[in-house]
Amino acid sequence: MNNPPDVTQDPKEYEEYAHGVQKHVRGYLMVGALLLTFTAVTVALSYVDFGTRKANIGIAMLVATLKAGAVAAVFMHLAAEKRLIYRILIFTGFFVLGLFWLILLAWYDYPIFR
Amino acid sequence: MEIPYTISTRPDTGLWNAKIGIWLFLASEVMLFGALFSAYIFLRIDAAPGTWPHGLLNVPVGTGNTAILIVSSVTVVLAWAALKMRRYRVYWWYMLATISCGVIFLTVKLAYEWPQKFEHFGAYIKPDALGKYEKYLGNERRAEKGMEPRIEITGHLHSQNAKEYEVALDPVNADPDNPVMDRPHFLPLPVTDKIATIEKEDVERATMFLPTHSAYFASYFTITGLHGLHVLGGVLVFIYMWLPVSKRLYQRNPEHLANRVEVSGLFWHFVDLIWIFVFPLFYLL
Amino acid sequence: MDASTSVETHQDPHAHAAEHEHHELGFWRKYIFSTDHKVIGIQYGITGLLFLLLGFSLMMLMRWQLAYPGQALPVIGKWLPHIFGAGTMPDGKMTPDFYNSLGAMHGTIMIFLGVVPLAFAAFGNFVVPLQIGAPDMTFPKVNMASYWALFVGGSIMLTSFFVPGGAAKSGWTSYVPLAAFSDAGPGHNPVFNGQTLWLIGFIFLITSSLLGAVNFITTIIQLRAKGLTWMRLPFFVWSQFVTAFLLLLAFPPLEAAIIMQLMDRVAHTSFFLPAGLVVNGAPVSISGGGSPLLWQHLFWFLGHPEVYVLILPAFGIVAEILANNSRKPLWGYKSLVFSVLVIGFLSFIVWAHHMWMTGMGTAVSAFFQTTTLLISIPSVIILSAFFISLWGGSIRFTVPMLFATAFLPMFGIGGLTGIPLAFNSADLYLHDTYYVIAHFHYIVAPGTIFGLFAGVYYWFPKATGRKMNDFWGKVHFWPTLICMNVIFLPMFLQGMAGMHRRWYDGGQGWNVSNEHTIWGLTGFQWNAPISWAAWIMGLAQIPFIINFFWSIKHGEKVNDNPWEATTLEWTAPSPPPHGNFVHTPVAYRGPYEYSLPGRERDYTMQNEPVEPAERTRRKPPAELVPA
Amino acid sequence: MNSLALINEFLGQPPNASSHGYQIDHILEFCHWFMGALFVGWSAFFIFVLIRFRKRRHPQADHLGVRSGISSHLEFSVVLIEAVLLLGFAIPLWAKRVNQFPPGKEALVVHVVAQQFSFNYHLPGPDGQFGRRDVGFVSNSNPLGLDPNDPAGKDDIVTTGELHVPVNRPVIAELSSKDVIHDFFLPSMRIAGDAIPGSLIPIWFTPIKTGTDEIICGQLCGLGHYGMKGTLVVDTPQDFQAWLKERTELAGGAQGAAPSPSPGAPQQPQNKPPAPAASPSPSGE
Ligand code: HEA
Ligand code: HEA
Ligand code: CUA
Ligand SMILES: [Cu+2]
Repeated sequence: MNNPPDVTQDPKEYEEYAHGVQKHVRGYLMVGALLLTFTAVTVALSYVDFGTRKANIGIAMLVATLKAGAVAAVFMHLAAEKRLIYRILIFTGFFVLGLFWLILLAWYDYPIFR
Repeated sequence: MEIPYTISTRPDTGLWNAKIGIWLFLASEVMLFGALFSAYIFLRIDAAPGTWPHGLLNVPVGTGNTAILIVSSVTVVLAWAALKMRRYRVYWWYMLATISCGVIFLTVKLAYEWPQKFEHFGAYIKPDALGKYEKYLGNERRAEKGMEPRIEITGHLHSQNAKEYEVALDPVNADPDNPVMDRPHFLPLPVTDKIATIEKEDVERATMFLPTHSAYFASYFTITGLHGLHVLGGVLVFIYMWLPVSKRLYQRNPEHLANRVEVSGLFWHFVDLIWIFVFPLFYLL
Repeated sequence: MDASTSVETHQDPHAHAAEHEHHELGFWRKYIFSTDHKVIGIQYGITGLLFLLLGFSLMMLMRWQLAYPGQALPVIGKWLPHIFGAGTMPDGKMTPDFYNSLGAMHGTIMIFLGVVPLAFAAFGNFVVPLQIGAPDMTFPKVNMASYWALFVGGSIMLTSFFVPGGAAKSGWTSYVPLAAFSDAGPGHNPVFNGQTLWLIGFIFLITSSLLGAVNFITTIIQLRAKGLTWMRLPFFVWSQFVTAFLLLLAFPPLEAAIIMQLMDRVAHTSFFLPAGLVVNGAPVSISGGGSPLLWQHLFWFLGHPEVYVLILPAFGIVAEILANNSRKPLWGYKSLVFSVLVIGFLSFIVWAHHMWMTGMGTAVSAFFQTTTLLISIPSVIILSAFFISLWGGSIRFTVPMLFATAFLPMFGIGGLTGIPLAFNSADLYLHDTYYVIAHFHYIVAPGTIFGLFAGVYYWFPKATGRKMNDFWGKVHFWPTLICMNVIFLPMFLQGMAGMHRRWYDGGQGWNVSNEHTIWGLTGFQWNAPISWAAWIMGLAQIPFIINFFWSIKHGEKVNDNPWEATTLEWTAPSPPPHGNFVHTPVAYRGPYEYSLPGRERDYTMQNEPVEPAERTRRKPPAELVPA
Repeated sequence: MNSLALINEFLGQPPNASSHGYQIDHILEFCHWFMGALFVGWSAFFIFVLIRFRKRRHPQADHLGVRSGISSHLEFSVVLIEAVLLLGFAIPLWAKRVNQFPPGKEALVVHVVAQQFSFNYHLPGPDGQFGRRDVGFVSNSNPLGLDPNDPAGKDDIVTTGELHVPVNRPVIAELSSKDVIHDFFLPSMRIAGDAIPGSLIPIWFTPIKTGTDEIICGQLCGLGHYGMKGTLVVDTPQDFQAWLKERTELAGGAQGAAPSPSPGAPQQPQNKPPAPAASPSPSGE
């Protein structure tokens, strides 16, 4: 539904379409509530000590990723997008990860120590 | 001459122009913030023991701001949905709500959070003087528990003379051996009235909580500043789409306005999405 | 063919609005703040050419210092201090700081203000929409904004020459900590100093490129004419498409780095500065904790894709001209397209080959050596395809073709000499010597610049309706070709002798090179012939500049398709009106249908419908199909 | 010298004087022969085509052109040659450079500390132990910040300008920098490495010929970069011992931790560029 039918000025068809939009609205509200809950969860989790700081970071990032995923999938309609957009994003994702991962590799792959 | 596919979709891609444009732009934004976050992570894993501050930000305020951004994301999709259903008034109100959220977010950030940092003071103690300030640092206990040493004393700068700083201590330094302070979220706790005297001779570097303070605050101010600029940009665009001109466009071609709102909404969600990572990274960990 | 022209109008209820919006625009809207892609293209073009000239002029100054270090520059040496400030050339003698400024700004201007605006933005703007049969770019206002962002960025860069202390002087790479300390500290304005202005200017240039890239990609995806499928796109469009992606995704990390360096300078953070620095015998008071290598990674993450930004458009231009002037299709179109995509992809993961000397371990260097060598393969394929395309042609040596043919071996030399650099153990010896300078100048100067000259001569009739003069074109070409080689070939020798780049004294104070001769001259002595060639080449540009401006008004008038080319831009009037095409074009065939057997003319344009008889004839006879 | 090597000589490369250098030269030679072959082959083809298929000679172009698959063979051989060079030579050679350092006892270890615009060398002295260094101690007479309280540093040798090494013994140089990035390049040893502040980068080589060579700074480091040179003297073991002894005596005799080995002020960067009127200090401050 993110890409609406080509605008026809036919009011009847539009009525139907608007009805479809109406149905999504509840979904948006629910996702919004979910995001708020998750925010609270992240804060709460940060007070819990999971042993190492790494574990805490990992868990917090996991929750953040879930939240970001929800925003992207629902609010940004990525759950049902055209293939072209996915392609652009896949390459982008690949390159950011490449940027990060290769620097990381170079960072630690030093002779003896740095 | 009119450019094709500004409103309708091109059959073989199924998309209109601005939709592709905004996603390409967001792709570049992903690279921009991706690089900044990468830099943050590298600086962090490289930080010398004790130089990476923890828990210096105001968590309740940060949480509130996060909630505000999330709400604004919801209102902006609702605004768009209202347009799709051709309810301009409803759209107008949701837009107003979105704009207000953005403005509140910025106000909290610029008028409260940042200035609060600027007032805070920290003094890094020279390695060989650490023992002298053990009662504020609690390093013996920390060493036992295998934690990084504390090398900084923070609080409000009460007064200073040529030789000494007088600092109204933060709770961490006032009560350093309290286990609660091992994972401090202390800024909501007010500065204590316990005053410490620190000799300037023992201080390696003393600064307010400015970008100069540490790699942490440098990243904090840079990333939240850049994020703030994005919020500001979004708010300005939304204001434009909320002003009476939008009504005229709506009357001419409602779908055109809906497309514009969708595109700027995508940008807004992205800004929200960035914040979702900024918040735990800087405030909580 | 009119029947099928309305590609999209039938589904757009507002298309009829197009006509009545077409009113006359005033001078400012028409030529200065224009949203017409052709005007913007020309604005970019003029800006780019002027900056190329400026970049070259800076280099001609430097070449004096390299050839005759410490000697006063004759004649203009006396004036320059009045232009650039008293400290730059006291008594006509260049100071080391000024030399470094010139070097850094030569690199920056040539790449980001010369070649990118010209190769990517100007040709991309002017030619791409025409070649894909579009009325304009998808976002005309964004297009205008992107030009003006470049203009602001360029102006800031220029301004930086005139602030106290002079322009940025830490190389075009601006390696930290050097860049962080230069022009900083007491006595320097926190903002109006060379390095800070360089950074701020850069942010505008990046903005410009990003906006341009978004626009180009969307335009190529959305506004291709009916029937113009991906595999029917002229190769030039492909190269611009990939280039746009490179800019879009590689520039932001540099932008991040620039913001961080700006913070380091203005807000005194230390993103790139480790603790414990001692400058001039005094410890530096900063928080530390930063990493100089982080800057290099982020810089080269752009830096390497950027060099392909410099070369891919030139590939595209050369491809068009080769096909046109050899009167036959490009050989291996599909593998060309594939190669250019592979180059685009790989160029993101080779960057650390600029950092071999930073203490890299085996695993990482093995990875980057492998990717660097892999990326040379598509280049080899592209170049081979170009060479092979010529076989069996009927080659006309027009001026664009002269530049395009010269491009091939020149790029070949530059590309081939990239190979020893790609092996880190060989680069160990060659790193930062003149060998590297020669390597990349062979690619960007007689390579890209020749491609650009070729493009200017080739599309000039489309933009103006007139042709540039042939004779003066040749007078431009031959001395330029010869001088380029006299300039850059000896640099390989200097590099092999171990002479380093960015040496203010040109190696005069380096004893080893002064004892060791190559082909009769010491490394340092080679500087003088090189410099003379550079100055002669400067003179050789005068015919071009005059020809260029003279031909706008007085060149030979030509028809809409003077080169008898096949692609869609030649179906539009010259110069094309607002909206470009009289009839919205439709493509029925591939881009290079030259010398189709059984046709009267030796070229068949993309918008000529396929005749039924042709369908059967198109298949090559069985005996011609390779086994 | 085999005949292959002629190409490098022809191109002006000065002779090698280290044990691994010939391998590096080999890679260069192979590359140059390979490039030369491709260049000559393609150029011949190119010139032939330009003459044979010029318009006057060949007025009607052939639509199809070349139909053989010869170019794929060519491309394949390029891949093959590059693969051989990479896997067979370049990677193993690099692995040896960075992973197989000679044991510290066997090798001469020297710390190279670069600064604008000279290289400082720090040798451990007779006890074989490096003294601690800290920026806090940096002063005019102590350019490297040697800790005066560290007994290991008492006999250390700190010098600048000339570096002496014995022939036929591996040398490990640990590179670092006080201010900006420099590059320690020994042309005749076919070895180089960046000197980066905040990191320590080791390189190693074994000189096989006595003699002197110039040391070059290979990374733009400011206005005096072009003059940042030093001298490497490869001595016979006897001469080297004599040099060491002389330096050690100087070190013992000098006040404080930092010896002043060379007459005159050692902290003065050698080859200091003539200070231009416009910018009085070397770092451009
Ligand atoms: C447009 C610009 C451009 C292009 C296309 C390239 C292409 C390549 N570059 Fe280059 N490079 C630069 C611009 C470019 N480079 C710049 C500007 C620098 C210096 C930056 C700085 O430090 O300031 C640099 C530096 C540089 C280095 C770092 C050197 C150092 O600092 O020590 C390396 C190392 O691997 C390298 C490698 C390569 C390789 C392997 C290719 C390959 O892609 C090349 C592939 C091409 C071929 C293999 C040619 C094939 C041709 C034939 C087969 C036909 C031959 C026929 C005839 C000659 C008739 N380059
Ligand atoms: C696109 C990039 C590009 C281009 C085209 C050039 C072109 C040239 N470059 Fe440059 N160069 C660099 C990028 C480029 N360079 C970079 C990145 C560096 C490294 C900087 C650093 O160390 O940080 C460098 C460094 C560099 C050095 C080393 C300096 C040093 O290390 O100390 C030298 C030395 O000779 C040099 C020379 C030249 C010469 C003679 C040309 C000539 O080929 C110039 C030819 C130019 C023209 C022929 C201009 C034609 C234009 C016109 C005639 C305009 C007409 C105008 C109108 C019609 C309006 N360059
Ligand atoms: Cu030190 Cu250049
Ligand atoms: Cu590269």
